[in-house]
Amino acid sequence: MTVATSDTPLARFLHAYFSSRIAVIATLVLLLLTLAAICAPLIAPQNPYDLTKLDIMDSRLEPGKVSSDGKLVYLMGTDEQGRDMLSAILYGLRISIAVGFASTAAALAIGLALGMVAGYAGGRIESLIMRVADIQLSFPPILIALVLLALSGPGVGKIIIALIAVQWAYYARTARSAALVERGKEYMEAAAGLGLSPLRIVLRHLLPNCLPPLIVIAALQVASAISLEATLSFLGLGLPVTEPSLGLLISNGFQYLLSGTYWISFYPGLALLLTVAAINLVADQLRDVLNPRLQGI
Amino acid sequence: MRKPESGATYIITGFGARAPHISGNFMHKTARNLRIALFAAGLLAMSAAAAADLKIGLSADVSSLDPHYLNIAPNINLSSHLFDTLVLVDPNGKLVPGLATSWRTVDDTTWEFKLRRGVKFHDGSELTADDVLFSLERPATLTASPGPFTSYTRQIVDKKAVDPYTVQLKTATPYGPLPLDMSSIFIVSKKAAQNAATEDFNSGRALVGTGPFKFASFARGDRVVLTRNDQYWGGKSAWDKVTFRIITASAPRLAALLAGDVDMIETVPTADLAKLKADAKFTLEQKISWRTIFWHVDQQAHRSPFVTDKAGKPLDKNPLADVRVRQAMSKAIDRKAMAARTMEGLALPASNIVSPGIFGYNDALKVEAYDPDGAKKLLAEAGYPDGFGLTLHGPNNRYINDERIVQTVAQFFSRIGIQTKVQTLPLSVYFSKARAGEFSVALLGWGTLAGDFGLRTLVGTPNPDTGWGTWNWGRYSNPQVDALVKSALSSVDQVKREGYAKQAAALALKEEAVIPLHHQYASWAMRRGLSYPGRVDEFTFAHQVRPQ
Amino acid sequence: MDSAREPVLEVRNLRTEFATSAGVVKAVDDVSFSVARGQIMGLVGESGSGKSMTGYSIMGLIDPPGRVAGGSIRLNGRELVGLAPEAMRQLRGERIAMIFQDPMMTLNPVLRIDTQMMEAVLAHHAVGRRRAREMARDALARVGIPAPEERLSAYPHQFSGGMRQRVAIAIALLNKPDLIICDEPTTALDVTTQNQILYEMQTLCRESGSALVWITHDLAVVAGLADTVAVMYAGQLVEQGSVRQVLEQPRHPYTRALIASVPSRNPRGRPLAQITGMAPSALTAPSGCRFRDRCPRATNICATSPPVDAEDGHDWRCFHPVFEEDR
Amino acid sequence: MITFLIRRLLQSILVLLVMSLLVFLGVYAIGNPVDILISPDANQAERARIIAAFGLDQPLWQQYLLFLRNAAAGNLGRSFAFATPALGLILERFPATMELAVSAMLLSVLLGIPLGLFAGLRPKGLAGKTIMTASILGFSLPTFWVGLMLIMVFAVKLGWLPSSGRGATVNVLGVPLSFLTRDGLEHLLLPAFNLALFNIALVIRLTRAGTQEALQQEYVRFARAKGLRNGRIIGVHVLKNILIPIVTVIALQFGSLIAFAIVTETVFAWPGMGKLIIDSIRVLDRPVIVAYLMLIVTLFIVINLVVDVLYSLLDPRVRLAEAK
Repeated sequence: MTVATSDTPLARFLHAYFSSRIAVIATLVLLLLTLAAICAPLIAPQNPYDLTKLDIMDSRLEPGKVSSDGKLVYLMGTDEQGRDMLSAILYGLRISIAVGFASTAAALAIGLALGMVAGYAGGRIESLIMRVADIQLSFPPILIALVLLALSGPGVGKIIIALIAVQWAYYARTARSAALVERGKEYMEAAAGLGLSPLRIVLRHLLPNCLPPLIVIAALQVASAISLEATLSFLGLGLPVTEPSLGLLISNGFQYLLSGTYWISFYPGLALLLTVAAINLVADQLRDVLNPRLQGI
Repeated sequence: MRKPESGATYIITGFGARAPHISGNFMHKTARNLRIALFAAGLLAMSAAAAADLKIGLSADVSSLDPHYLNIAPNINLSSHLFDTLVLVDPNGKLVPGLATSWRTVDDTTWEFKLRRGVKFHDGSELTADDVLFSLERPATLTASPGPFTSYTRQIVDKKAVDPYTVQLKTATPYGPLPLDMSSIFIVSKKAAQNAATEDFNSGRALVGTGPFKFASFARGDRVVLTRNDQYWGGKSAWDKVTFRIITASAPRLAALLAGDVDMIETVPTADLAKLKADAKFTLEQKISWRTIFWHVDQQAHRSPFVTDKAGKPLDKNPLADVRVRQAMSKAIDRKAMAARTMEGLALPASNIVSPGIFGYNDALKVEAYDPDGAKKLLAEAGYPDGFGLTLHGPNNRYINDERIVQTVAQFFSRIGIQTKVQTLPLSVYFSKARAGEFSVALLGWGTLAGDFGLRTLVGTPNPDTGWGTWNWGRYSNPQVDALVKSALSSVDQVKREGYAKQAAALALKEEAVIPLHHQYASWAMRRGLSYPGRVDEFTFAHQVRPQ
Repeated sequence: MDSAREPVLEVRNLRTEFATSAGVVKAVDDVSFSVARGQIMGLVGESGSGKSMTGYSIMGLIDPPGRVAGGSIRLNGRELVGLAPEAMRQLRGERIAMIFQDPMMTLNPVLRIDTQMMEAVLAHHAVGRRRAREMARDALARVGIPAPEERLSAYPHQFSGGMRQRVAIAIALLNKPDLIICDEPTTALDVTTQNQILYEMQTLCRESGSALVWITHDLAVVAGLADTVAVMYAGQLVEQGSVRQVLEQPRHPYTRALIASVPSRNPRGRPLAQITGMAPSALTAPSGCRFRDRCPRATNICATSPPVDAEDGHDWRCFHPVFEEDR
Repeated sequence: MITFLIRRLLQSILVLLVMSLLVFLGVYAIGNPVDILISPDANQAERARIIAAFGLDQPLWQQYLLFLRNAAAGNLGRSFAFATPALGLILERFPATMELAVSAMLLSVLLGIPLGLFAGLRPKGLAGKTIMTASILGFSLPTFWVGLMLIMVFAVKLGWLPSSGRGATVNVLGVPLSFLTRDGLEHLLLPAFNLALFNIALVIRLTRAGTQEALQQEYVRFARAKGLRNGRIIGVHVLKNILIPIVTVIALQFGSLIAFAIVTETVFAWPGMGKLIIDSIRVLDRPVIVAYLMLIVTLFIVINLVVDVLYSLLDPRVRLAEAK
């Protein structure tokens, strides 16, 4: 990388980050997928949500077949509604990535705020927040999401809420322990001694020091949020059918797998796999670079 | 197996007088089939001992072995192997003699059932009128049941045993469908069941019936094992041992068949029909089911919850209340394309609310032809030349491809300018909301063996006092239809009864009280060498599976 | 150097290199010295000077991306460079032992002391477990651990720091090695314990006749303990000789600066002498004389590699050595 | 120690209360179980009678209080759909799920630790990198999809293993276990592997990270300086140290295995609790849902305790702290 010679922390980070070829590839794949997801309405051959564009007579066409009106080649085939799979995957990717990132971002914000408050304030507030977080962390995410969704019914908003509920405690705990470490340090006392407001101390001093581990966890959580959403959709508790995410596309095509109509499930599966694997690899590299001592998953 | 008595006795079937001697025919045919079956079974038994074992993959879980506890298909399916009913239903949905060899009306409100003589329970005791009376009383005692069988006994106001082989049942008003009701109540042994709780049935202790199989073991959620009842009055089954495996997910169920773990499965995923048809190792059986899939359409005049203008603003007037709009919607649906593509052949376009061959089917009604231009014209006439906005609701995973049906219909509606959205919900949410009238257009599937029954429940004016219209989500109401259905139900003459039912159906469907889509096909797949007649009621009965 | 006695360890032109993304780093560059039986050599230098790497090179514990790139290490005349891994393993712990800096870290926290001691015996000798345990107990007794039998079944965290280092020493002594390399074994301990251990080590070595390489940054330790001393700077030996020669007549400006920075040598009231600049790593050291950026005596010539001068077993690597008259 | 236990207990009871309240509110908000279970031919009067029979006509708070009173007496109610005590229903299926989860845990340890160790020892080698990439895949593949692939390949295409269900069981102390028969083992293999997949990946990564860290430790260097053979260094010094975090994580993951069994049981038609709970949610069988969650919470409390005990068994430093 060209930045190797300069010596700002960012340059050092970038250099270290891009020293692994797998990380470079994963980052590129992720960027590409994200770009494709963002630009889905522009690049997709069909708007898969516009019912007037679908034709039931084009259902379950193999990849490469031409639509009955002759205007479109279905590069990845069609599903049982005659929906172009390529378009459906692009739009599905959009939803999956949006759900993954939105829920993670929101959970990060909530968890960070609560964790910092806990770490900074201490006392009863701390023990209340952390007790709730601990209890929640002792339950597997899928169980919590399952119960919440079963009780609230399906929908994009609801699945995002469920995913936030599943994630926030991780960030809260990490943020708190980082805050605790920082709180003990001298500059914090100095900052307090200078009469800086607590908010300012938190924002200017605590936050930057909490961030690296949180970024790594967040990256991993985006991946797990996406696959959790897919699993919930498979169990019939996820998103509505008309605006399918990748997980729902796979589960729609699930029953076609044995009959040889593989493409309905296979291509979305591949897209999901690529997305989740790319995010995981990026997260992996981030962890190695940002904090070599952060162990575990 | 005696010939029915002549004279005042007439044999009642779903088709009434159209097949007056069906019982005799049935006997004859059954006997021949049984001989063939026994012969084949003998051959197979010689070649391989395991051949007399049958493993069947079921699509739904058996929740209780108590035959009177919960009125749901999987439980009834299983109980049908262990128990008999007074009146049996043949594969085509016709009523045939079961534990009762014949039945007749003594007067307008009294029915008499003659019991089959010499029928033995699994414990060796003989069936008598006492057991029948006990069995008819038992459903009402199971107060903990959320889905009791009391619907089939509530018409009976009095019952008595004339002699050990004759039972008389009295109804408050003339009631034609009583024999049909009697096809739903399993006859249990009074001795075994009178002090038994539901748990005793689940453990097998109280499971003493007269059916073709005896209970062997039950692993909840996994399998039920039955062994042959050699004393069965209807002839021995071809199978020594029958194992029902419960595999609710469709792909794994099919995989179990392909892998040879089961010999036969029910409810074949539509996706795999073509492949199975082409595979010489398997045989596919399809049968038009009694289940009709249709739309309930909100017909209240005021604002409907999911009807909007094209911008999404609620409409004050409900366009769906206008019969022209409902006709337009019906014309917009290409039922043939949907049957071929969405259902992959597992559907027959529908014009009735009951399947062809079922009592009360009106073949004068024709399937609405696909006519998008006509539909647009009708919409314009009704004052909606640009259509409106609508959300369709449907369950997911209740009926064959239900979620896809909703989407496909949304496609069709979109093409005539109705801007259509789709929401499918799990059953747990769906039924409650639908019942509360929270949908504008909602998908329902209904199976019944009598058209007047269906009409009463689906399009009869809802009234808690009479018990009508319990599933009339669209709140359609036409006093004429109500009157005709009422006449049908109170006709003990089955010809007259069917006549009224057909008239009522014609009237209701002309007004698009509901918009019928199709009758679904039930399907079974089995390894080569087995045959199954296919049942209109979708049940999977091991004793009707034959080695070829 | 005492040539009268047969050297146990003889290191000649040792070069140890590390391949890093920024190029090859010479952690040990052209180092030669020898230690005789019963002799104690102090290897002195700042951290990063390569003294520990020298120790690891001798032990054959240099891991990729590092490697011994050249030179010779002879133990009792036997060449260790290029020795097969299994042969080297058999020597480690048996003929050469090593003791590390932090006694808190060297013992495995989840294994009992007896396990950790007995395995060191069993790895080299075909003796029974009972015998190995006896040997372990004796070794503990020898380093002055009370109630050795009971302490054998304890876990490391049940010992104090000093005790743990004694255990490590006992392990090193178990097989009566010819050479013990001590990598700052007392740095992490408090002064009293440090002195006790120094004294004991000296005694034990004299008794057993083992040669000792004592790696340290602390000249005071060397002064009290060692026979000879070698001073390392940025991967190279800059000066070596007997303790007396090097400490009293340091020739290399670095050695001199080092001595001047030891507190006890400074007359009261005078500020401590400091070496200007940062201690370089082998990576950042300049070419030529590696000390030249920080050396008050440096001239242009120092940009070329300085020669090694020797006088009476005392040698140094400098263009401008310090002699008495310069002081 | 005792205050610790009491506090845990109080905490658990609070969790149970909150959980059950949530379920009550949720089920109440979703709909009426009677609407799903009721016979299609039932009329309004029958419907009202059934609703009354289940007590569903009473205000929610009264229903909840009644539940609490019964629960305090050990009665978690009867399943609406099955007509049997809800707890018994769940316990009936408990062994099947436990068997699946325990097998999956064993598989993940038996496969994950050696692979992770290997990757940790040779991080730069091709095999090590392959293992790590594969472990990323293990994280990323959707469980349900892999399950069907396994069925397709091993049951349908190759015909080596049965496609679904549980094999023959043998009663051991009244508990039906299937892994003791050949048939049972064959049925167990695919679902257990499917369920284990994620955890295999997890153990691989934990082990590798732990190995790499342990290899940097002074005690490993010291062990090498003692002239120990590599096998002993890795098998004893490294392994024993990394086992502590692995065992902790794996034990905590056990709860997650039981939860994820819901997916595997659906795909493989495994007659465990997971399938039951999904079906119960579908028909709003509130007593079963509540009882399931109660059992799960209790199970997790036990798991957490077991983890603490295991931790102190493995790490002598903790043991001492406890003894004091």
